[in-house]
Amino acid sequence: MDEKMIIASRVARELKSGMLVNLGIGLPTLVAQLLPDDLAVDFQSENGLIGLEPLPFEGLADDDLIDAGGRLVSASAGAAAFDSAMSFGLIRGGHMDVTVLGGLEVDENGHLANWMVPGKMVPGMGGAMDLVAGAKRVIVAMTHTAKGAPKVVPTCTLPITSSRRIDLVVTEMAVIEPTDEGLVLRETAPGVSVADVLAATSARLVVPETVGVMPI
Amino acid sequence: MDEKMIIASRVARELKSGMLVNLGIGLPTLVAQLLPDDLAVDFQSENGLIGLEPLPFEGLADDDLIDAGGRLVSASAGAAAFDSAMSFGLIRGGHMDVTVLGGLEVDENGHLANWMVPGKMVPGMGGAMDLVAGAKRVIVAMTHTAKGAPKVVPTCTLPITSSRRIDLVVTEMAVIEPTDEGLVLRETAPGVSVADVLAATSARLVVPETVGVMPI
Amino acid sequence: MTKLIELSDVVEKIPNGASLMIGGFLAVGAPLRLISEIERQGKRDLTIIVNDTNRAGKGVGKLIAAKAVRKVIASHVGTNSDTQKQLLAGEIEVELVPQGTLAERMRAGGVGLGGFLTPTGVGTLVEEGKPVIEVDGRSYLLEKPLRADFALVSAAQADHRGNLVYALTARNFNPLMAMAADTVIAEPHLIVPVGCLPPDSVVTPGAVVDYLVAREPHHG
Amino acid sequence: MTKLIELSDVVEKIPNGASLMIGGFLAVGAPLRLISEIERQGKRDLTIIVNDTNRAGKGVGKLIAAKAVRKVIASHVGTNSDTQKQLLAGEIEVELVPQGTLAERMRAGGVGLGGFLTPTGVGTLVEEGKPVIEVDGRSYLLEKPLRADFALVSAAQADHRGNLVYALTARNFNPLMAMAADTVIAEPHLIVPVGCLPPDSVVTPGAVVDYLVAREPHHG
Repeated sequence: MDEKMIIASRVARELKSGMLVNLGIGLPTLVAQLLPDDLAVDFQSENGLIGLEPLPFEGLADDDLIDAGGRLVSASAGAAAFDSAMSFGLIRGGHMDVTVLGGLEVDENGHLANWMVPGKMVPGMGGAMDLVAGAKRVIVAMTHTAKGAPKVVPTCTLPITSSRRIDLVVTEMAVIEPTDEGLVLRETAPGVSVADVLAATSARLVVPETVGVMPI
Repeated sequence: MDEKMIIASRVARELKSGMLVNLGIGLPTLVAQLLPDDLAVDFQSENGLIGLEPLPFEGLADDDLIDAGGRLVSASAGAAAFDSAMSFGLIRGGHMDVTVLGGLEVDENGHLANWMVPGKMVPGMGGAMDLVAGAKRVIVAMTHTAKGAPKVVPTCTLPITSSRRIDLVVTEMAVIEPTDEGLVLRETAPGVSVADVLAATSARLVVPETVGVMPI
Repeated sequence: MTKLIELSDVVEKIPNGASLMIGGFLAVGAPLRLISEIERQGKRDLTIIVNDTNRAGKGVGKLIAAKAVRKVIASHVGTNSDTQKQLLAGEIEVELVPQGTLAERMRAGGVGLGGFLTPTGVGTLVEEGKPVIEVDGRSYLLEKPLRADFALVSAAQADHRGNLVYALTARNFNPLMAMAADTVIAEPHLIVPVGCLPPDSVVTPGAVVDYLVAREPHHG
Repeated sequence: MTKLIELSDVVEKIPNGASLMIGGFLAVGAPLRLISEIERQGKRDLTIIVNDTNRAGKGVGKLIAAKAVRKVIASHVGTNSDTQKQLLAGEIEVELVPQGTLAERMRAGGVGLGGFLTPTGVGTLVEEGKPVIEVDGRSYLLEKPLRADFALVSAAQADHRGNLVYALTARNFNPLMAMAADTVIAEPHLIVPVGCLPPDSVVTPGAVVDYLVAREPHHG
């Protein structure tokens, strides 16, 4: 399994039937493919749909139905369409059970940075700031390092996405939970030691007596 | 013609084709009946419809379609239904060309009082405060006096509906326009003299050289 | 996967003293079966958030007549003589809110806003106790969001996931209330299988609806 | 009584320097014919208010490529390499607004609110220059309404009075923009006779729409 699939399959285990879930563009999108068949999760797409589904066949696409990443998608039975104010009303109003977002950095305060690199890349925050501010549970799905540099850092060096503490970080090496006591190492990936995680992390990690193995 | 019909037929002349118009409960409702056939006005009902029409026949009523006064009504071809936030969004957002409202008092500042009589009658403001605050043009349609007492007064004794200056007062005796210079007497009803109007009015009225006769 | 529940069972979940948003405009679009069952179960000390209290003994007027209501938040209570009497006698608390502000406060409560600035009510009794904030030279009242423990809404149609479709002026406050309560109970005229409502026609997504109360079945 | 107008005639009404809200999300639900005609007529110094600038040379990306745009207000400009280049070179002004705040600012502009309080952006760069207001112990940014000289929207269907119906994710910002501009121009896929759209399906009432641009007729 490559690192993205490890991350996505671990994140998939956080979802329960009946939840309303928003998956960010890129890596988080993979999560939808890795859900058990008996799990009935409603996927929201912030461009205006609940009931996002992959296209069953290429030919069934409609130009008017895309996901937030611009891919042609399908709508499930029982889907609902709405405008952008309603879409973000659902997000900001606490109706979104889980959002899974990519990340550039997460720090010891549980702050996420994922929307710009000053002077280099200014894509904009899109819906990320609303999702982090409003979703009941925010899960960050990202690789543990970027070109060898740790992404779990003492303090974000990039502009943060929200002052809200995110709820869980899932990487290909570890599951980390931001708490009042700091970043707690909950699980390591199979074959990855606590020492390996610490070596790849510049933030201080709280290591409890028992650290689980990531079920993937 | 009774006094209500005089008022309503004069108000009808203020409406032009293409306007979006809201008629308050009671007297203002009469205006709809008095429009020339070639005038295409859109009536909004603040309970959620543009395209309000009287029932063509009793039998064609639907329980789900009433006006803001609770009467069963019909919808015109090209009607649109919406929720209360959208309905008042249209009102407050400046999309309503004219609202015609009943009144208890209008004063020299052009303030309207029409929603409560403290200690006696506390119906509530319903949509009146939003209509006065938001409509492009506010016309007050009311009898000139109540049990002999003037309703056009120096300063409202009743709680006002809005600090916004209303645009026109139409009574069975006169048409009065609130301006920076005060209440200007624009027209008197056929057979009513300026002196008659002044005698039935406790507010100071500005009487221009020419006072028209109400076309009704 | 249906959200269907028996009328009496769902109303039993409502404790005395609860706050209830109840849809309807002069009872059009009001959840009449839910209202009757609340009266039948003898609930007390309710706060109801409604556009109006309908007529004496009709719609939510049943709850006023039964003295089940401690407080009303509404835009208009003039059509119900019971509400007027109880109000003037000091037996019931009434908070009057301009209708557009009422709709917008519910919406704010449902979509996670901390408040909004409206020109409605500036310089009137409604201003009392509220911050007046000037933006670009114009004065506005800061109005706060409104939420309730329960929303009781009616709809023309639902599917079993709780997606709701409304008809004409029966829509009114229902979609706003369905977003702004901890528990949302819908009373549709008709329940259809999942997949039978076009996504563009759905006004309230099923994700925010907790329970559906069906009409008594009358086929067979 | 129709609001139909020729494409070139309606676009001639847009002066250089105008502010335009343009519907669409990655060009789905974007008024593509209006955009192309604006480019063809060589408009300049435009302010465009959009969710995103699509891809280089596509949708509103055409206007970026043509250097017709002085300022962009958007939630995301990362998919268009032209916007990135012009932004980093200081040739174009970009105001980035969180997507939910962008939608809500347009809505506030359309429904006559002076602003709203949102938790989004508190403690981030977005907070800069904005009042932080505490309500019931939680901090919010006061965000102001957004309006434009023109709204250019697309729709699935219109009737000749301008009532608009949208399809799936092509709805996005279009209904919000149609409320928030001085002049509203709609480009529907299909125009049907008055009376052919069910009132409950209408999302944008014709009363707010000024002009309709038709597709070229292709019957006969």
